Amino acid sequence: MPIYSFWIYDRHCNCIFSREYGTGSQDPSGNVLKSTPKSKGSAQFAPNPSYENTSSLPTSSQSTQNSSISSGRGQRLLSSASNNHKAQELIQKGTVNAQNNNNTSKLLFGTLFSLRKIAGSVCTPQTETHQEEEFNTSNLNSFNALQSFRTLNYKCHYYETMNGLRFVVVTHPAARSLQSSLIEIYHSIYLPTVVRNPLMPVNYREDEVISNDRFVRAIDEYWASLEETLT
Amino acid sequence: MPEEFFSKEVSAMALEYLVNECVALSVRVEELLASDSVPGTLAGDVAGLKLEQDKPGTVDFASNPKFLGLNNLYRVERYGYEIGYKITDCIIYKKSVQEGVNIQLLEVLEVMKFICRDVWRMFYLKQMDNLRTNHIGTFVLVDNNFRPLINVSSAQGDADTIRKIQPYLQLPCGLIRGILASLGISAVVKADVIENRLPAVSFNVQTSLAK
Amino acid sequence: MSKQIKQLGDDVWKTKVEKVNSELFTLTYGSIVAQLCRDFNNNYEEVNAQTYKMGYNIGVRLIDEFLQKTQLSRCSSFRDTAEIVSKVGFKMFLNVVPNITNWTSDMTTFSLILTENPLADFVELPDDGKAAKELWYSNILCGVLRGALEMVQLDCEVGFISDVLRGDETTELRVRLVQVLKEEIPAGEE
Amino acid sequence: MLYSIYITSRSGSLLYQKDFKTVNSPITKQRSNDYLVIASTLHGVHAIASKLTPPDAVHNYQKAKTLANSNRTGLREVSTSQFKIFMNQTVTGIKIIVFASPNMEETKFAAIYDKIYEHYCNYVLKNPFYQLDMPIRCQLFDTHLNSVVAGCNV
Repeated sequence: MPIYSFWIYDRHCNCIFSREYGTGSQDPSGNVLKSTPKSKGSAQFAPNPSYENTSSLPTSSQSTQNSSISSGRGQRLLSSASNNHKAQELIQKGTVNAQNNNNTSKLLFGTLFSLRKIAGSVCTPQTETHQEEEFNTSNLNSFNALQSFRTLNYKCHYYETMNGLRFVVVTHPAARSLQSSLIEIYHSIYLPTVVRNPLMPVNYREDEVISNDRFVRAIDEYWASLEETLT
Repeated sequence: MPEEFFSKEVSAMALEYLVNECVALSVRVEELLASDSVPGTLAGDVAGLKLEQDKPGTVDFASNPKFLGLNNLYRVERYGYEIGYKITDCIIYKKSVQEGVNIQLLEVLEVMKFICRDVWRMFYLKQMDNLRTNHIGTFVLVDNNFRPLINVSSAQGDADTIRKIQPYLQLPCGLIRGILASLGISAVVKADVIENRLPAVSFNVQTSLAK
Repeated sequence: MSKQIKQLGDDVWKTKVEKVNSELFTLTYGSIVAQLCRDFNNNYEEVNAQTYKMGYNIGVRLIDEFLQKTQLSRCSSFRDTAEIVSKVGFKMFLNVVPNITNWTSDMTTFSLILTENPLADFVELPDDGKAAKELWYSNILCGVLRGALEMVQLDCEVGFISDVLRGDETTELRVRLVQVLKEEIPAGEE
Repeated sequence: MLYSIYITSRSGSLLYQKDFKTVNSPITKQRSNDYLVIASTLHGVHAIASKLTPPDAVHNYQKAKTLANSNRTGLREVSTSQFKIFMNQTVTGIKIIVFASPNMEETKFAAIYDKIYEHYCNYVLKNPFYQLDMPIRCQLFDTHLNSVVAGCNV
C-alpha cells in the first residue's frame, strides 16, 4: 500500500493522531523490527560519512512508554476497510497512536517546521504598515504554503489550516499531490467527528490523542479507497 | 407584520453548537453554585473562566461527576421545557395565518402528530420516523437519525458514548414535555438510544391524560 | 475589495448553509439566559461571564466551520479581518451584516453596529432597574468572536458598549486587537 | 524558470548563493545571514529526511528510474505554492540547491544540475587560487552560470 503513515499535529505542535500502515512497523515498545530487505544483498552504499546505514529507522533511543497513553493506547486495529485485500492486510498490521511522541514523530515535525519556515521567509509579500508586517510574521498558512517534500524513497505531503492544524501523509515517492485529499480529510472526517462532537476536545493537552474508532475507521477507509489512484 | 413572522433564518449549525454548549454551561453553573465562590466579575475579557482546568475547547466538563448528576439533567431538560412551552403558539400561529392550515389539537394523538411533523421539522430539519401508541396514554416517538447525535462519539468507545449522551437527550425531552404542557397535557418524557444503534433514539411519552 | 467579501458572504449563506428559523434560535438562547438569571438570582455580572464563556467555547469550534465553508486565506491586516468577520462570519451564521465604524487611528480597534440581532428579537430586559445597567444580553457574541479570532492568532478584547435592549441608541460591540500571537514552536527549536 | 542557486559544502556551510532577477520571481531579497540559515537548514533537513524513510519504503529508490548517484535517500525536492526547491548532492558531499518555478520537472533539473556541476568542476575546482570549502568568488564561474540560467529562463 503506497501510503506509509498519516499524522495530525495541533497548533501546540503536539502529535494528536498517528496512523502507521505497513509491515516493518515500529512496534509500540519502541524497538524497530528489522525489516529483512527483500532484494538480495542491498549493497552498503553510504560512501558519504554523513549517512549511516539507511536500511532502517534508527532504534529510537528514548523509550516510547509515554507514547501509549491512557486514552490512546497503541493498539492494532482490525477495521473493516475497503475490500481490497492487500490494503486490508496492511491496515491490520499498522498501529494507531503508537508513535505520537517518539523520535520519528518529532523528527518529522521538526523537518516540516524548518521547511515551512524557509518557505515563509524566502517569499514575503510586501507590507506597508507595521501591522501588516506583524500580521505576516505569524505565518500560519501564509503567503507561501509548504505543500510537500520528497526523497527517492518517499514523499511527505503537508497541509496546514489557518487555525494551526497540520495534516501530514507519507506516501510512495511517485504519488501525485495529495493536498486536496488532506483538505478533504479535514473537511469531511476531522470536522464532523471531532469539531462537531461535544465529547471530543479541539484544544488538546500534552498527552491527549484522537482515538475514536469511528475516526480511525474513516481515515483507514479514506486512504484505502485512494490506494489505486495514488500514483 | 404577520407575513414576516418566521421568515427570518439563521444557520442550523449556530443553533446546534448553542444547544450542545448549553450542557457544558449547565455543568459549569452546577460547579459554581456548589462552590458558592465569589460570583465572577467581568474582569478583563476572560471572565468567568474560573474553572482553571475547564479551558475553552477542552471537554473536562464531561469527566466532571456533576455531568451525569440529576441536577444537571434537570436543568438541561428545563431549557427544552421553556422553549417547548413558548414555541407551540408561535408554530400554530404561523401555520394558521401564513399557511392557512389550522391544526386540530383537540386529541392527544393529534398533538403527538403535530410534534412528530411540524415541531421536529422546524427544530431538527426532518420529521420523526415513527409514532406508536398503546391508546391508553403512552406514546413512543422514534427518530432513527437524531440530528444532534450524528457526530457524537466518545474516545472510550460506544458504551461510554451512550452513557455520556444522556444529558444531551434531556433537551428534546423537555421540548416535548413543554409543548404538551402548553396544551394542558402533563406528561413524563424519557429518551434512550435504540439497542445502542446510535444515532437512533426513541422518546417514551407517558401522558396522564390530565385534560 | 469589500464588495467581493460581501459577495462571498451572500454566496456562502445562499449555497452552503443549512437554515433553521430564527425565532427558534431566539427562544433557545432566551431560555438559556433566563435560566442563568434564575440560577444566579439576577447576579447579572455572573450571567455575562457565563454567556461569554459559552461563546468562547463555541467560537474555538466555529472557526473550523468558517474555514471549511469559505476557504479564505489569511487576512493581511486587521481591517480585512473586520470586513470578513462582519460580511462573511456574521452573515453565514446569523444572516445579519453589522456595520463597521469607529476605527481608532492606529487601526487596532473597531466597532460593530448590530442593526439586526437574531439573539434579541422581541426581547425585553427585566425591569428590576438592575438589568438595564448590568446585563449584556447578547454577550455570547463577544465570546464567539474572542474564541474564533484567538484560533487565528489574533488576541482580541471584545465587549459591548451599548445595547438597544438597555434603551441605548444602537447595539455596539467593540473589538480591540491586543496583539498578534506568535505561533507556538516545537520544544527544542531555537 | 530558475529563481536562485545555493551551493553548500560537505559541512553545510554556504559556498555560493545567487538570486536571479527573473521576472515575477517570488523570491524576496534576504539579508546575507538569512542565506546562511537557509543553507544550513536545508543541509540538516537533507540528512534527517533520509532518516525518516519508512521501513517499507527503503527499497523504492532501486525501482526509481531517476538518476541515483550519491544522493540516495536524502531530501531531493520541496514544493510550496510559490516555488520548488531541488537538491542534489555530489559524491564528495557538495550540495547544489536550486529554487525554481513550481512547474519545473525533475528531469529538467537533472540537466541543469549536470551543467552546474560541470562548470563547478571546470571553473572552481580547477582554479588554482580557489581554496576548498571557502566561498566561491570565481568570475568565470559566474558568467557560465548566468548562461545556464539564461538558457533555461528563455
